Amino acid sequence: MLIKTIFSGFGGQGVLMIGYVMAVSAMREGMNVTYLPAYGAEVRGGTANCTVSISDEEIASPVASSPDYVVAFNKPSLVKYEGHIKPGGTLLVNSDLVDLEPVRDDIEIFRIPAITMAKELGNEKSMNMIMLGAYSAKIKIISIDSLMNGLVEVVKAKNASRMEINRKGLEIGEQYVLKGA
Amino acid sequence: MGEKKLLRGSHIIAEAAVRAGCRFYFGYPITPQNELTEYMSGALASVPGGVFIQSESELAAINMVIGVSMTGKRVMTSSSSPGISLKQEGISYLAGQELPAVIVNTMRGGPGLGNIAPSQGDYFQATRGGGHGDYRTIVLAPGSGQELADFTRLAFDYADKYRIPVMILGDGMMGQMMEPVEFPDPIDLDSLPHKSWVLDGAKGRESRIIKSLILDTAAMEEHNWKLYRKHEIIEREITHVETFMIEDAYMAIVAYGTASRIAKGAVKKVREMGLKVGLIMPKTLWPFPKKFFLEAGSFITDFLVFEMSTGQMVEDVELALRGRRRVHFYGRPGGVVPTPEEIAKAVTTIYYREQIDRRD
Amino acid sequence: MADKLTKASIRINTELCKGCYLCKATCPENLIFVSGKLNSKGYYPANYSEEELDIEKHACKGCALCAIVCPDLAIEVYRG
Amino acid sequence: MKKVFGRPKSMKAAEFHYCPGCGHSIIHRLIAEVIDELGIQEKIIGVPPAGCAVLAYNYFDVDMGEAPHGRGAAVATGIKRSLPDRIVFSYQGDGDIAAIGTAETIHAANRGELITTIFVNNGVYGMTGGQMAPTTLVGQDSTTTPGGRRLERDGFPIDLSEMLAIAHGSVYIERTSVHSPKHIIHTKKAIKKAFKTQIEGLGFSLVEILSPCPTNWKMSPIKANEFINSTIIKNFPLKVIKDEVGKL
Repeated sequence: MLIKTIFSGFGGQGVLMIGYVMAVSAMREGMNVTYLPAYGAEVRGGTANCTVSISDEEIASPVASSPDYVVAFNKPSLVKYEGHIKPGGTLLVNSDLVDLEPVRDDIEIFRIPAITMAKELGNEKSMNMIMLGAYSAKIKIISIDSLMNGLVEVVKAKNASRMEINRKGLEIGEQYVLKGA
Repeated sequence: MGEKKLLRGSHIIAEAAVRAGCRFYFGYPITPQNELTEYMSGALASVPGGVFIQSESELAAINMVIGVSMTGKRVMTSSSSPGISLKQEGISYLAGQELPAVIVNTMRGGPGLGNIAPSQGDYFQATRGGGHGDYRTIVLAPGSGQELADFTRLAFDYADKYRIPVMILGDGMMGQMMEPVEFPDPIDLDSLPHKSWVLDGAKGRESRIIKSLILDTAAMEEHNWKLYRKHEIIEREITHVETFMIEDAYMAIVAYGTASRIAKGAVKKVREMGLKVGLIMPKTLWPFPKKFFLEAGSFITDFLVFEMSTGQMVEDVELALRGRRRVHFYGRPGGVVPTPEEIAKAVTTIYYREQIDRRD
Repeated sequence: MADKLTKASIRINTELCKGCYLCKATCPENLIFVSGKLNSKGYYPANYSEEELDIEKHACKGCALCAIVCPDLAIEVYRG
Repeated sequence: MKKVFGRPKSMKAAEFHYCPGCGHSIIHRLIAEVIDELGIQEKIIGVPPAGCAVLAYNYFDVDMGEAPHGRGAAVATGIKRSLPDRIVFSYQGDGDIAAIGTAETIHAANRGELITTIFVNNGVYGMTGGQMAPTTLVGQDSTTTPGGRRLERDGFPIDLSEMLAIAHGSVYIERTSVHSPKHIIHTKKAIKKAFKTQIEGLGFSLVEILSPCPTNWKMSPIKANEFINSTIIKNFPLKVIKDEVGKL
């Protein structure tokens, strides 16, 4: 098993953070992981992306030239990575910000109105949690509880009500995919 | 060993350095290794006796390293390719003065300002001394997060043991990638071997001089021979190489650092196709594991050197094999990180072209 | 006899002298002269000798100016 | 009779390699006398430069660690940061400190490194054979300014000490000379004050010392000293450039 995922969006959307949470959670589950943030001018220019590899074997290259999953938070991310996804792979799109239709017909596509859902939850910032929840529902190897543990480790958050919102975000994201949106 | 942590390479080196007893760090920001400098600024502020200076230049940093090293304390600096070029003056002095120090080079694309993408273009500079004069530095080439931690500890030990500068040669990928790591426990500073040569004020003893100026030609020659003899001992004692699936291999990819990870992916792919290909990963680039290659050459007929450069380590492989075996090369310079598929393709092409399968 | 009259004296290590003669130019009593004999370095060193001088007139006061300006630490000064 | 002037304890018995009339060895002696008077021979570490004084470590009977050309302030910084209770000084010529090592020097001063720099200004690159220094006077001959330093080609002599005085971390900076007994005696006082500034932990201290180079100036030692008196001190006035010792 080797799953390569690119999380992509713009700075401030919490893209790098959910990639990191995913990697830490998988590590705690005993899996091999690598986390490779895009680096340099791109980061500073406003777009942000990272590549997370998860495997039960040693991971060779941390780069994903043809990822199994792409989680696209905005339009430029879709444009940039749609073509790279492995045939049969999966694309998760934040449909509130991406008005463009994906063109691939050999991949599975999920449109998640993450901002609308986050607003309903009462915190627009938990949009990334909703996307992460949706993604984990697809890859099926990390539970919400594991992700929550990973999140606590990463953000070192003590604020219980804040963490409750994050958990809800993960859950409604997961449910949205499981219900077959 | 503590619990596993997910850290980026630059942070792993920094944390491992502090745990190895490094209390002095001097550096000048340069991408893609700024996270190392940043980490040290915080880490050294929180350990007793920790000193961090963001120096005015790479030159200043390496010379501050010289100053601390003269007093016998463990000290480190880090930079990326253009900055390492600036440090070469000081590295040459460290070698001439026989001072221990650890220098991290997170290689980027070059020459000149190049780019900030991962590259392996500084192999020659690192393994041939790099600065002026007839010397070598120990060059370690970690290929994973765990190796970054382990080799950083080793780097300080080797530097002290042989009184020589040690370079950790990584690249932007190794520096940025996060991987799980388990750190060794911090060493007890008091447990480090006593250094009999340090400058600390000539109290109750003769005054000492640490220098590399030796005007007398006979003495200069002897000093160089002394360094040479030291290099010989190091070549005997610390050469390190790792392998993957070479036991039955007819062909081997040779790669270090980031390239070796990618190569491993390629080996797995071509093995699925039934090709008898293995992987040789030199972990010390100087001393280069020459003897190992001679031995491997007894059963491997073809060596494909894969580097993120136009071909530098390939010369060491050729030298080690002394023309007895075919040495091929595949490289991508300028910060392009090839994929395992690409390497697998290169392997396959050579494998069939040279009819390696039919050798029996 | 000389001890009685001399309150101070200097000793020049003529082997250390490189013949800059700053001492000779500095001595307020003109007590330093250029030796006619080369030292092993090949300089005519500055020298000071009580026998060759009229001690009564030119006694060294031990001001040490010669030693202060000597770049080669060739001059020692004695008093008392 | 009692010896009242002789070789300082902190100097080895070695003969100086310097040319006749050179100021370096006088300055070496002054530093050694100050080391003796302050009783810090077992606590001091010196950093010699590249240049004529490169062999300074052969003369001082104290721990000495060689710096690459111009990097004295950085090497001294490393030593001092490692051993804060020791006294650290760098000994640097004009080319060393005011050309190739300007950056290291200014930043060490600006950080207020607790080191003392002895800056020997003789207006010429002595060891390499008499080329222009950053402090060579306009009109002054050197092997790379035949016919004299020309402003339009070579620019102005640099007032490094004045520049260093602007740095917030510098505390005591004085320019002195060794061309006469009076000035030599004063120079020693300045060196002593600079070391004390360091010992008291006040900040960066530096003494710039105008020093004769009869060989490269192509003058007799006596004429060289006269040249300092008549000409150089007009361009590099002898004065306390910065003194905040009393204010701290």
